[in-house]
Amino acid sequence: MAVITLEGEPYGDLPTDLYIPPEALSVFLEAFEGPLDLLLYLIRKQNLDIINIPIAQITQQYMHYIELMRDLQMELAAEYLLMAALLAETKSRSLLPRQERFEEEIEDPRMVLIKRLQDYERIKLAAEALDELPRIERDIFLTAVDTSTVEIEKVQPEVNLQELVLALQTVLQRANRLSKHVITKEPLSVRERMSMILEKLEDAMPLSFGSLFAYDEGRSGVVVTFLAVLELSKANLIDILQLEPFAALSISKRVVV
Amino acid sequence: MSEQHEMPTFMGETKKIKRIIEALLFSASEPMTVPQLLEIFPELERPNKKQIQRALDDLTEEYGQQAIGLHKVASGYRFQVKTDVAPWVARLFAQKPPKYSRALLETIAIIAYQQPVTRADIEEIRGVSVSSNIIQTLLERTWIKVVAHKETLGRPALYGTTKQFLDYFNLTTLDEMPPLKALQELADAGAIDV
Amino acid sequence: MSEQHEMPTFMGETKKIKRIIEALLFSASEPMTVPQLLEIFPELERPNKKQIQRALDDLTEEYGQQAIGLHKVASGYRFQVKTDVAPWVARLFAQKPPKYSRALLETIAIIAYQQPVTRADIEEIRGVSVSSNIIQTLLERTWIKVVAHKETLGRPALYGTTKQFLDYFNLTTLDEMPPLKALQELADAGAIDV
Repeated sequence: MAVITLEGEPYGDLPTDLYIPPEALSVFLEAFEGPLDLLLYLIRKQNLDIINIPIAQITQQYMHYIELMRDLQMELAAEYLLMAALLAETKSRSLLPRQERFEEEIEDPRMVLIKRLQDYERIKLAAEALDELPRIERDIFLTAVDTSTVEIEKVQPEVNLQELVLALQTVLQRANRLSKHVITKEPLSVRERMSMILEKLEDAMPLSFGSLFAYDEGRSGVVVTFLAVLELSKANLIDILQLEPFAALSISKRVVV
Repeated sequence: MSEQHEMPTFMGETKKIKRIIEALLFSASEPMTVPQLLEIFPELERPNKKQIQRALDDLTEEYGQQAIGLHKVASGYRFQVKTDVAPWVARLFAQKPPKYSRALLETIAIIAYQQPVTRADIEEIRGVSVSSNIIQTLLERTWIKVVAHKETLGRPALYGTTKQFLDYFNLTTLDEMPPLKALQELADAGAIDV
Repeated sequence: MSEQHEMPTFMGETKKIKRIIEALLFSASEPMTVPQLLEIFPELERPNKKQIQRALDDLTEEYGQQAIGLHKVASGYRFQVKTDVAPWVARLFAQKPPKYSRALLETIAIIAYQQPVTRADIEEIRGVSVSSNIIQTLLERTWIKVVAHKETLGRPALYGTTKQFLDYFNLTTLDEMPPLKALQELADAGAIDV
């Protein structure tokens, strides 16, 4: 453990010095991670072996600190008091005559304490060793090179037809439930053609009915276009006009005022 | 940790300066200038500008054959990826393709099957509003286009699918999309698990 | 952007793979494993694991004399500054590296050596309560993660360390951590100064 210094003076010998200024005691206590740490300090300070700790002696020293801190009305974590109680119990037990059979059945509190001290000391040393390991930010530095010249292509989400169908499926089921809207069921090429005709009419110039047909599309093409015109008319998107009997039909976008 | 006791003693001054600068330029997050590099050396050990410049020149040559090289840019020197390997680095950075939302898929499905449609039409079918974001995304992807404007109040845009949309799904015409009627029947029969 | 037309044609396959891996490792912000490196190559041009490993070994040797070198840690390979020049790089950063409290170090040590452990286990060993702050800090640094929940009252989280924890301490596996002193050793060393 590092030697505690207060105002430049080392306070490593605190325990033997009975008069301790309250501030120093507070610093002293803060240097410990808890009662186990304090106990370890007391044991190691006297070159004692954990296995053979003289419980009575250690308990006395520990209690001494606790009392001192209480007298100074310092805030003491509950764990310290708990340990004091545990030590007192262990000490009184060790003073009692051994009752072999009875003792075997319950755990020897002294052995429990020794085990805890050993476990804690192992971790304490492991933590110190860990702190010594080379680590990033202090001993290990990573490299970075400039990659701003690398062009990154934006990746577009992928969709397959199945997903699209499933999406529509959901819509249809919901639409059915709403039952307000019935989706029309003509061939999709008709709907596609409807878009194309509207696009042609977008410039607001009326077109002759005949000019909508491309004869190289054959019979089915003509049917698709014809159905599309009817659908557009039904949807009130276009007007089909015949200015005089037997004149050519003209198609224009419907303007709703 | 002592400052440099591990640096081989046989290493000449020039080599040592080069080595330090190499490490600095690789660790710095920004390009470094000659004065900035000088600044790192403690005053008593500080080389002169010429020594720094020589180290930079040596390093530029040394990395000539590597996949990364030392470059001088406006704000100093920095190591950067060579152009021939840049496409591979681009593959590293290429994010996993994002996913389209359910709402977007429904919207494009409605436009495909019901075109030409206005946003209001889509909202009516879906039973919920359609965010501008979705329409924007589909327009940017060039999967839909405004084919016309409906001559009603506000002249709302009428959307239709594009040739790019068909191309993406490997279709020649929209007719090759799964027929709606069959879908409807399947839906009615509850055979398709949604 | 065409894929590799600038790559010299005379360059052999082995050399090309090495060059690409060099660029990738320098550009990646995290260490990369052999499978991750393989993943970058298009399927048809993908080398095998042995070729990647050879490139890594070659690069390790190639950078043997440089101020930076290729290093293997828990989550893969990364380039890092060699220890002899690290003190110079440290001067580059104005901020002092973070110091960790004994409480934090003891907590992470318990988790590392005894994982999986609950917070109660940690408190039992340390003899004091563990502040939520410490657990939170360790989780945020991604040094620890919740590996499971103990099937007891309250189903407390069981913590374990992560690869990032090992990376931070320059380790490849937990086995490389300093060995825990055996009980007997500690007993024998009763005189050690603490």
